[in-house]
Amino acid sequence: MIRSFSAFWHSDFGWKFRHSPTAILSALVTLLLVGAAIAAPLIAPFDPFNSASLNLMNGFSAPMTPNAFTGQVFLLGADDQGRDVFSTILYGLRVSLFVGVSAVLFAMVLGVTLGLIAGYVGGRVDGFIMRVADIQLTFPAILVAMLIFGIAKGIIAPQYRDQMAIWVLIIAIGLSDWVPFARVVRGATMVEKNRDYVQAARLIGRKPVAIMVLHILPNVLNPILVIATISLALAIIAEATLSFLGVGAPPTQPSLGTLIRIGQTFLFSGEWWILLFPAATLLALALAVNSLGDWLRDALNPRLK
Amino acid sequence: MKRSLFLSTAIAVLSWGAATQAETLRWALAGDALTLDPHAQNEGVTIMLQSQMMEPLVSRAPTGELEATLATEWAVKADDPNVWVFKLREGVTFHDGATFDSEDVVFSMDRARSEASQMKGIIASVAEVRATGPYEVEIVTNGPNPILPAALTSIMMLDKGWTEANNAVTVQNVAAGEVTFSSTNVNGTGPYTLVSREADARTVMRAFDGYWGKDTFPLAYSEIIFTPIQNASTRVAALLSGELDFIQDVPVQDIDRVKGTAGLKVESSSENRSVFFGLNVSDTLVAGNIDGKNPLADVRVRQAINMTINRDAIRDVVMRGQSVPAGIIMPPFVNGWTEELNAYPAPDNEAAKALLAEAGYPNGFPITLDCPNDRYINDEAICQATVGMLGQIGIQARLNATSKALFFPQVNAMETDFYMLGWGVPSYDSEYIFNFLYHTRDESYGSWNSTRYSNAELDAQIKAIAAEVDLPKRDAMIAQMWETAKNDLAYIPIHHQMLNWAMKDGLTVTVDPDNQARVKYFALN
Amino acid sequence: MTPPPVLSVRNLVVAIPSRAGISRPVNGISYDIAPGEILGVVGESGAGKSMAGNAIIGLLDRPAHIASGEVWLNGNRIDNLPPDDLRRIRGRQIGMVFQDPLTSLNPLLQIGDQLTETIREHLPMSAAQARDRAVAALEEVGIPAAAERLNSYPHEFSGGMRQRVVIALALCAEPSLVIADEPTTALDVSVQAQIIALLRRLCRDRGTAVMLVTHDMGVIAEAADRVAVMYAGRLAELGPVRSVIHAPRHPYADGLMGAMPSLSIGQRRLRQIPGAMPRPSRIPPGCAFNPRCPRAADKCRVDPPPTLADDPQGRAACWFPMEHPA
Amino acid sequence: MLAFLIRRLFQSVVVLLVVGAVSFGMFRFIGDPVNNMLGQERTQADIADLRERLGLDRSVFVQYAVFLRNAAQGDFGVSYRQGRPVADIIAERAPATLELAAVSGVMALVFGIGLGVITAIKRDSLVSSTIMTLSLVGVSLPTFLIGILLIYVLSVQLEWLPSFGRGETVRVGGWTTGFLTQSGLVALILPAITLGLYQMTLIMRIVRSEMLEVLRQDYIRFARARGLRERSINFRHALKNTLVPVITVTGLQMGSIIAFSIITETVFQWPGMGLLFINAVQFVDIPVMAAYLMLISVLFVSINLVVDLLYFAIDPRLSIERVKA
Repeated sequence: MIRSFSAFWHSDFGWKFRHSPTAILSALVTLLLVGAAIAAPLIAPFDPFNSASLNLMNGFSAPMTPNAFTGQVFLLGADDQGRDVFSTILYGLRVSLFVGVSAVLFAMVLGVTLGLIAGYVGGRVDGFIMRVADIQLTFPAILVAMLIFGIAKGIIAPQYRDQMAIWVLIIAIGLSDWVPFARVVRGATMVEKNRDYVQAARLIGRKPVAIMVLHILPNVLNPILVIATISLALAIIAEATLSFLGVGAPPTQPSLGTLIRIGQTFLFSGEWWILLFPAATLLALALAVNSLGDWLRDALNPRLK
Repeated sequence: MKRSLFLSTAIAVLSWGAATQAETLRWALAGDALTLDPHAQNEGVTIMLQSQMMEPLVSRAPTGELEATLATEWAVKADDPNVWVFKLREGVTFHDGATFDSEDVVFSMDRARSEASQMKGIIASVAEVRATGPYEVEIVTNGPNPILPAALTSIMMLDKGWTEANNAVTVQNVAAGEVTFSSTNVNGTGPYTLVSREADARTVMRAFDGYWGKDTFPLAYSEIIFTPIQNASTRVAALLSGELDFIQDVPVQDIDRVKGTAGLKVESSSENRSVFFGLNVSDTLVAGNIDGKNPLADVRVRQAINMTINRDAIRDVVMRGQSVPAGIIMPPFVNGWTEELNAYPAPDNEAAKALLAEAGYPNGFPITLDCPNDRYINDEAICQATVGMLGQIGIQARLNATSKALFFPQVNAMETDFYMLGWGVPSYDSEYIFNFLYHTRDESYGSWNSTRYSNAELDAQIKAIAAEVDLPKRDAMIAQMWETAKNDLAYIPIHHQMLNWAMKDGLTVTVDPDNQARVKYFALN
Repeated sequence: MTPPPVLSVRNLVVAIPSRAGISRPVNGISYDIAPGEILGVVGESGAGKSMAGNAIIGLLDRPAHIASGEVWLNGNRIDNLPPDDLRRIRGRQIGMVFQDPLTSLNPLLQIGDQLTETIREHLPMSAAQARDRAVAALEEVGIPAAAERLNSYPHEFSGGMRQRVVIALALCAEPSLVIADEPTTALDVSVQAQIIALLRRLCRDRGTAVMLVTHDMGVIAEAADRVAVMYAGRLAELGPVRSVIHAPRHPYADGLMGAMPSLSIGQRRLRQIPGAMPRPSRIPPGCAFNPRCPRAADKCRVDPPPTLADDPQGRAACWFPMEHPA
Repeated sequence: MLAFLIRRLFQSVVVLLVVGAVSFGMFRFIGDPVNNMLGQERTQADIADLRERLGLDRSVFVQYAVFLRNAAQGDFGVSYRQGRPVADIIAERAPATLELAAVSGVMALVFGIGLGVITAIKRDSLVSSTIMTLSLVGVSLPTFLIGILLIYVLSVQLEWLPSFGRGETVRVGGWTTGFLTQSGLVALILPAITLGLYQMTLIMRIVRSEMLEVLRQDYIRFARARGLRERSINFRHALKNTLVPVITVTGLQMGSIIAFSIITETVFQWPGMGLLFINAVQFVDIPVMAAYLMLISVLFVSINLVVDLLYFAIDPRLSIERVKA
């Protein structure tokens, strides 16, 4: 671990990283937020998911101001349900990041697999997969996600919906995001397919797929990493937008998007902290991940020195 | 002032709007009318918009009393308790100039009772409507109906000649894919005529010169521009920025902001609507029994839930003071309501836990609370708060908040054990509540009773009060029935909603408990 | 009396600052090219030949820049001109031909448009006049049915034909100097000779000076009048083609000639120069060639090599130039 | 070419049918319109009766078949909510959405390409990095929040711009336009910015990275070496070569603009098709939802087709064979 870090630090890539304030800053912010999300149960002063510990009377407490009824003080205030905003943000980050990362992983696995199949098999299968990709691209993520959400709501029994909502979100967002992965992998596969070693493997009767995967994946690792980073930011925003349309994470298990949806209703009434802090967190997260993705794309692209 | 030319033009446009507002009411709320056919939809906003342009025989004034409108007098016929006699107002003309008379009443009532009419349920007791003179009609009911006039407040009168000439005699039947002239055109007797209408966008109405009540009502506005704005923030923003004069549904959290804005004020009143939870009281839980039993079937469990809900906290925090905590699922205006009935228990988690333990659930049990998230004021937040409160006595509630489009079918299909519901009482009589919410569910009764509550004795009483003309006796029966209902706790009351209408200063408006704004009552000073 | 040179390069230094310090891919070169003369610039890749060409025409990519030295064109100094004046010189007075005709032409524009655009940029002509001139330029480079081909896109030509188009583009405003940067490297062997012949014919006819940058001594032998051998940013040897090929004085030039199969006639065996050219950032002290030089002495490892002028024959920058019996 | 077009059309029809089938499969999960269509006083018998009359008791496939049969004859049914022919309602709503989409699309395209070119040419300048950073902020906030914040600042606090609606519209033939009145134009500003901001950022970023790629190409160096002016090099030579990917992305973004108009129209109460759709979803107005989704699919499929055709117009190297491959 330490050695690979040191290898990274002293590599060419590491040098570029060290000399880019943007990269360092966004990496730091990302690490900080991811760390906070992972450690949420340890650092959050309250568990907002534990309904038994809530006191509605704490509702709308201003930041750092004792509540008029209970006298409790909240660092970033309390929301409409009396939940500590700081804690809900930590837990909301957890949900947002979990949804985002899982959705991107899902999209990645789906896209890489379909890309490999399309590139390797070619012909009608390729045509079919890429046609589906075209259609998928034309259909905006929001509509796809709404569609899947609608279907899932109907299929899943009401008593399981709040637990399933997160998974439905992951699938909905992931499913609308696989195409770039598939395109990159398909291109690489088509190049690799005609290489000698693949032909040779085929001649001696070995299944070349496994070998190809081993050869192709390292080649496309960089673009996949870049796509994944940018998709992550997109997925986090998409989740927030779906929450606004009322098809996101449930309010009892809020994501940053849900918190913003709830918070925006208090924009005019003066309880700015319910909107501002989650929105700032989302902005920081998306901004950091986005600029990291930007930087990665430039740094990993040898032609764009 | 360093505003650019462009911006000052924008300001000019806005202030130009302000210059004409002396006569124009710019009005917004979340929903829009579904149709202009008065008998095609029994829905609040639809009726409200129509009632600016059309009128019933009897209407309910903002103060709550019945008010003579197209009928000037009404009474049960001396020799037949099954017949009501209505004397009609003379000298009333429709917007196209036609005269209003008994022929139009018979026609309109028959139309409202026809197959495709959505109003037929309200006047189901009417057997026949007959003209006994040009300005007198008799309405025959199936058995005595003491509260018929109240039922007529949402039955608008159409001109027979106009309707026939435009092939609109049959009520628009949406199910059959019908489109009728009357769904987009209006010829009523009301104070305003239709100028233009784009559904969900903009409806413009202008004062009707030939209105009979010209000297009776303030009629401060010569023009109404009605714009539905669904998004609450946008609606409030439009009011705050001076683009609107009047909005009907101010989110509770924005009331102070509106009040604090110069030139704006908020008028509040209790609404004719109670919000409550329904519980599955049958032997089996939809989600599967717990230890072979349905805990909710045990009245002690229901009492525990009732006891743990902190209604005052919900009022103070979730509703920002804009609710009346309820001990009964009957709004305060309704015949049968008393202070005593509305008494609600002080929250007592210890007693609640004891009751749960007594019932055999010392550690609580899991349950799913189904809620709409776009129907009642802060519905989702109330449910969320309730989940928290139930958690304090060990009941592990999960929240399933969905849109009303998913929620109501689910409730109707009784695929829920624990759900939120709101109920308004247009007839202002307890019978309406018992009929729909407490009667055992069958083809025609108890159609909103998804609790599976069934009490044969109560069912018999419900049918009895519908026909009881001896009012003191009837009231006694109602009081006794509420006693039963309150003890059985099939429903757990939360609160009665409040209405908050925001408007510009200088506008004098009495908030209508049914949320039915009628511009003719609006006064400017 | 020789005519005044078209191009005069004096002590040209191109520097690239980087995190490792400043490297100088072109480090003090000087030469002249006379009208109608073809100067071959030869060397391994990385010797600085292309960089020198780019420096002359003013197309160095940042952060590379001319650190010192002078470039004179037709008696005017051009290395210190403002960008827009330099732009006016490009295409008009200096034409440039790139290595790969596949990528030198804008794929989305018809070649006629690319030609007329260049012509009208530099010459006061109407669209019709420019068109006629474009047709003439294409005919000159041997494109058949030139008038029709004006509307063709680059991808509709073969590789050799495209290079002809590129040459037509470089010459269409009649520059006095053409810098041809590896003009044949990307072409089929069969086409290479034609392109070289074409370039040579056109320049001879018009008296255009040519700086022919290549790593291919065969091309130099065929086309150039004089040759400059570059090594690690410096001129190792500069002289008439015949002399440099048959009697190289600099050991590097000698090695280079020995590595050319087409030239190793007679009893000389095909040789390879051991080692590799140092990167511009790792130039050894003394003579840059010393680690690879069979004749290197202590002096070569300490003192920078002498200038060409110091050589009795004025050709090689070497402390111990090779002597060839006449 | 013709064969290609026919193939594409055939594929498009298949897409449409699939979208239709998926939509119908979805409707039963969105809810049941009956509850919305009947008043509070409905009985269980009324519910059963209405379900039967609407054909909701039949299987999804039968409902879909009936819809297709009618749609093929140009009959999209009658809205459950408004009781008017769906075709009429959509025709009435389409201008609002199309005008908004067009304005924000043009805005996104013009500013996106312009800023993309600037940030690519002046790659390391302060202006360029400021624009890039701001653009990241633009894609890092959800659209709805940007809309609400714009309303809060520009309408409520400063009272400069209207917060909702289309302003005064003028009817030209069957088309209502907000372009001809001052209030109509002013009303367009905030929604168009909200809707176009994200697409603008996206186009800007793709133009920038494509420009950087193209500017390194030999033909750009060659163009420089021929002494062409920078402006001609940047816009005539470089920009044109970035257009294929830009058009691809832009085409796809047009689809997104239509989809995101659902959100923008909700926030700004813009009386277009997105608002219609949201209303339809809330009411379970199946005929409207079906027609909207079909229309959107037709639109998306046409955009795809137009994008393909534009490729040919822009890039002479493309042959039909290569596109098929």
